[in-house]
Amino acid sequence: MKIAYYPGCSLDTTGIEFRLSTAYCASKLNLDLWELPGWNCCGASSAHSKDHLLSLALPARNLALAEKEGLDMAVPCAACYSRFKTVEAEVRQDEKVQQQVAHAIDMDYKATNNTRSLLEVFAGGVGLEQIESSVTKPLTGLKVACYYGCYLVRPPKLGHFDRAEDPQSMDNIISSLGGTPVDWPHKTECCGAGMITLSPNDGLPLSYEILRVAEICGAECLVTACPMCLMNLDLHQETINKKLKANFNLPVFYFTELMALAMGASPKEIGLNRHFVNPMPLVEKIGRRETA
Amino acid sequence: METVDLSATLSTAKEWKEKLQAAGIDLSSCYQCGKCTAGCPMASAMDYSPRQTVRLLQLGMADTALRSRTIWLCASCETCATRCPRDVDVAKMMDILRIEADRAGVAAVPSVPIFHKTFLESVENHGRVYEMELMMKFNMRTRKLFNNADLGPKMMQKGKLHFLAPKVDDGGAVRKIFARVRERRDG
Amino acid sequence: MSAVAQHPNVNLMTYCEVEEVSGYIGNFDVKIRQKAKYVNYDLCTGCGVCIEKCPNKRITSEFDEGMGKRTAIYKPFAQAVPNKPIIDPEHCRKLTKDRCGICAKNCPREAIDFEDKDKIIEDRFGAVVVGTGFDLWDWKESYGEYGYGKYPDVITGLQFERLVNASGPTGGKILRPSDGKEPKTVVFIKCVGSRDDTKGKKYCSRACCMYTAKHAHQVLEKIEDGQAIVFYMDVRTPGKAYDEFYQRTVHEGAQYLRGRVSRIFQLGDKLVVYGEDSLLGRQVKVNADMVVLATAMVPSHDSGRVGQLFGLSTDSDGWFQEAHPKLKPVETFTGGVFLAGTCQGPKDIPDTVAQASAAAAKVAVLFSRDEMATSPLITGVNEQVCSGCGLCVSICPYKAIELKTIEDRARGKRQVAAVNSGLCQGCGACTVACRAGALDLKGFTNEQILAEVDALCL
Amino acid sequence: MSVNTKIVAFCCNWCAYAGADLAGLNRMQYPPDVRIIRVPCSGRINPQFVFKAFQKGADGVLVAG
Repeated sequence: MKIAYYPGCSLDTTGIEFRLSTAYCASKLNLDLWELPGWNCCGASSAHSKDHLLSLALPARNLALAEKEGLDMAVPCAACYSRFKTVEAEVRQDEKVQQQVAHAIDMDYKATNNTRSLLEVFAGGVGLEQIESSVTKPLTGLKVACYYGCYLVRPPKLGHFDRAEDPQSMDNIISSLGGTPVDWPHKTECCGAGMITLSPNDGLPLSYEILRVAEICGAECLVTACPMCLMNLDLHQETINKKLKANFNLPVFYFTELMALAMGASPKEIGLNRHFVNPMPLVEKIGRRETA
Repeated sequence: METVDLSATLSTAKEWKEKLQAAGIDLSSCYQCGKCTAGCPMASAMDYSPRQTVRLLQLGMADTALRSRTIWLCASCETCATRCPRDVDVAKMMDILRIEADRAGVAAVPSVPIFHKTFLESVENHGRVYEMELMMKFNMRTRKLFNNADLGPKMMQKGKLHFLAPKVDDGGAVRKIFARVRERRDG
Repeated sequence: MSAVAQHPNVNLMTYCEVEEVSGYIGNFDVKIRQKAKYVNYDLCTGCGVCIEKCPNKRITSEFDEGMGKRTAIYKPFAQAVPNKPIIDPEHCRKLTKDRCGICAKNCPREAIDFEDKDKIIEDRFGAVVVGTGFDLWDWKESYGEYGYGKYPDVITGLQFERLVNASGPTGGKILRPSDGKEPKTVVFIKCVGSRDDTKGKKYCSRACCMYTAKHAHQVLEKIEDGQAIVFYMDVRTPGKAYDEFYQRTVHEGAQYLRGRVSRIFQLGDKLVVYGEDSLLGRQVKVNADMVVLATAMVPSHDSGRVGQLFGLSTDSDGWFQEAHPKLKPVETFTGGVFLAGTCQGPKDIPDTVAQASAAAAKVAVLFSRDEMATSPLITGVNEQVCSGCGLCVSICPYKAIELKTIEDRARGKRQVAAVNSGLCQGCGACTVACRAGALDLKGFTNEQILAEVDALCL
Repeated sequence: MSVNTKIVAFCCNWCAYAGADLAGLNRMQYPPDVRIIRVPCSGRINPQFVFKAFQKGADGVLVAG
């Protein structure tokens, strides 16, 4: 299966583990990820707060490059994915928008290809059966709170791959890795996004709430598909503990990291050492459970 | 509390109704049920709830909406738009208000538009975000030099922040996109 | 109901389905399937021994909205008319596996008949009143923000109704389905699926404001230290003494909050409800023990089939269309077929009774005369011109035209079209098909319509 | 639309005409160019009615049912 691949800016910096583990999983699952040459930033949450056309044109250039090759596009970062989906929908809906976008990027773009979240590519395209059969070190007994965040499923009118409330695809992947997804209510609550940096007093309580509820529901760790969410929950967990008088110690993974681990990757080669909340004690615990 | 003089605001109401209609948002659809506010993760920090912000526009009190903190505290999580029983895209409305407030220079939380501006400068210059530059420039512009200063070294240690700018081989395509968008907006 | 069953002029046929309808006003030939009850009602006294003895006691009760259990031989509900049991053939072990038969052994009247079969009853009726009622909209499919139905203590108004009913699964005590404990804080949410363009129905379901007020009152009355919190968008109480009742509930202590709830989730044994008090302009949060949803009314699940049988048209939401929204509220476009109750649109009990009474009166008027006055605007035949080709016979959708033999001096015996004035609906399709120009529609003659065209094109 | 155009609309009594009637009840407007002829059923419309309308100068004929 060949698909165009748009890593997005974060996967070279704050989300480097996402890139490494994605590459590992793709090779194990015979997924041919063709990284777009010369891809550019999707504009993130800044472009749509500054100029509507700019927020469409930046992602559209990447989509047009993939369309030229006749390929769908796999996007790991949930935030980028949401920007791509928005352009896709607006261009399909309105010919005028299509023309404006085409003019801005100086390329034809008709949205004949589809943006697919990497989560969807694994859960729906590659399929759970193949994932299950590639598992060599099952995550036996690992209790995982699957955290989808906002952008993988909202707003539903963009035609997402999973339902807008209580989505299931990541839970299904964790189950097929031998882990136990916990049933918890905050799968799609907002982590605070950029507000954690821009207005910490208002943003931090949001991530706090997600960590709190995950812990109450018996999770040993969280798993996500969004570099922004991961940064908020992982990097800022220490700040949350300090400022909001908590004592969380919940490792936060990308779903691809857990996939890679279960498929036999060494923690280091997929970048597990780069997390701020040290996941190694938990990872070692899984190993012990498995042999026990 | 100040009395609202509706005879002065209702013409603005019509103007905004049309403006938002062009973006696919029908202000008249909103029956003020408050489901947007009920689910908004940032509502407690806002000066006007999302529902009240729609109401301000329905009544033509656009100036109040543009000067609100609300539009800058919105995290764009789309919970409102997802659950609205009347299909009013409140999140998109917030975008439009932010753009408009920024252009009018009335942003109540200036650090947010400064961040967006700095972010996009970085994208325009490098094709992708250059986070080191973004953080330093942003701190300089908001005059909080040591904001999040502890995070930089922490991230660098983990190999998550680079000194050098990203290299993108796009043949200047991104710069041209910015230029064409600017041209269209200004001319 | 029992008064109806006792009435000498009423033949009550329960557990039946209409299979086929033909004929027309005054002469409907109806084929009715009497489903097998496996109990001989002539012998059965309704003593209930069979129900007590039936070993299969764990079947989900439909009448208790899934919150109670019933046996395989059962009465649908406590005051059912006739108050006699039937056997559910899907769950009866005798019927499915040819084992058991305990009910038959214990019946003092030997009324159990496992050989019973469906019967087809054919009869002729003069008029039909359709009263197929409503179902509740399935909120579980679309309202993920309220948990897609995975929280047992988020229930519908109808389920709450069973809980407070003395003959319900809890004997009238308000208890949580999850753990059987009495809830202290009960949240009511109105307009779930109603007035919701995106996920539900555009219309107002009309009955919910009042029954929610009643339920809130019952919480305050039956639960010591109970709290009733009602989230509403508008309180609509247009009936006689309705607003007074709502005010009474408020005075008793029900908290009414204006705002739609965005989300419900379970944390521990509490249901966390997020809403807005839009009058205050503040987000509100409630830790509730039970949540009751006033879900939208939708047409009964098989109303489409019933509509087809009787040639009824429906509106965009599937409710049966009355012949005129103001002037013919109980009539349909099919002569002799009338509407009563919620099959025509959401309404509460007094409105249903009023409409049903109107429908009954319409039928009584129809039956009060020996001859029916019908519309005179039907097809007439010019027998002199009719060639007897019979094209009109096959084209008539109402089977109103036959060929009859006439004899005249000039041409002797021959066949011509004859129109049954009771069947002809005056559509005029035959007039277009008639090559000889022998058929014309009274009131809409070719000449008249052409004159209209002339006049309008001036 | 110019008020000089003439459109003859043949409306079935049970649907299109009832719809037009309902539009009236709801205070909705339609252009005066449309001139409605009520027929008991769209099956009642003889092709000669349509020809006649065109012959008499109608710019369009609408058969609705």
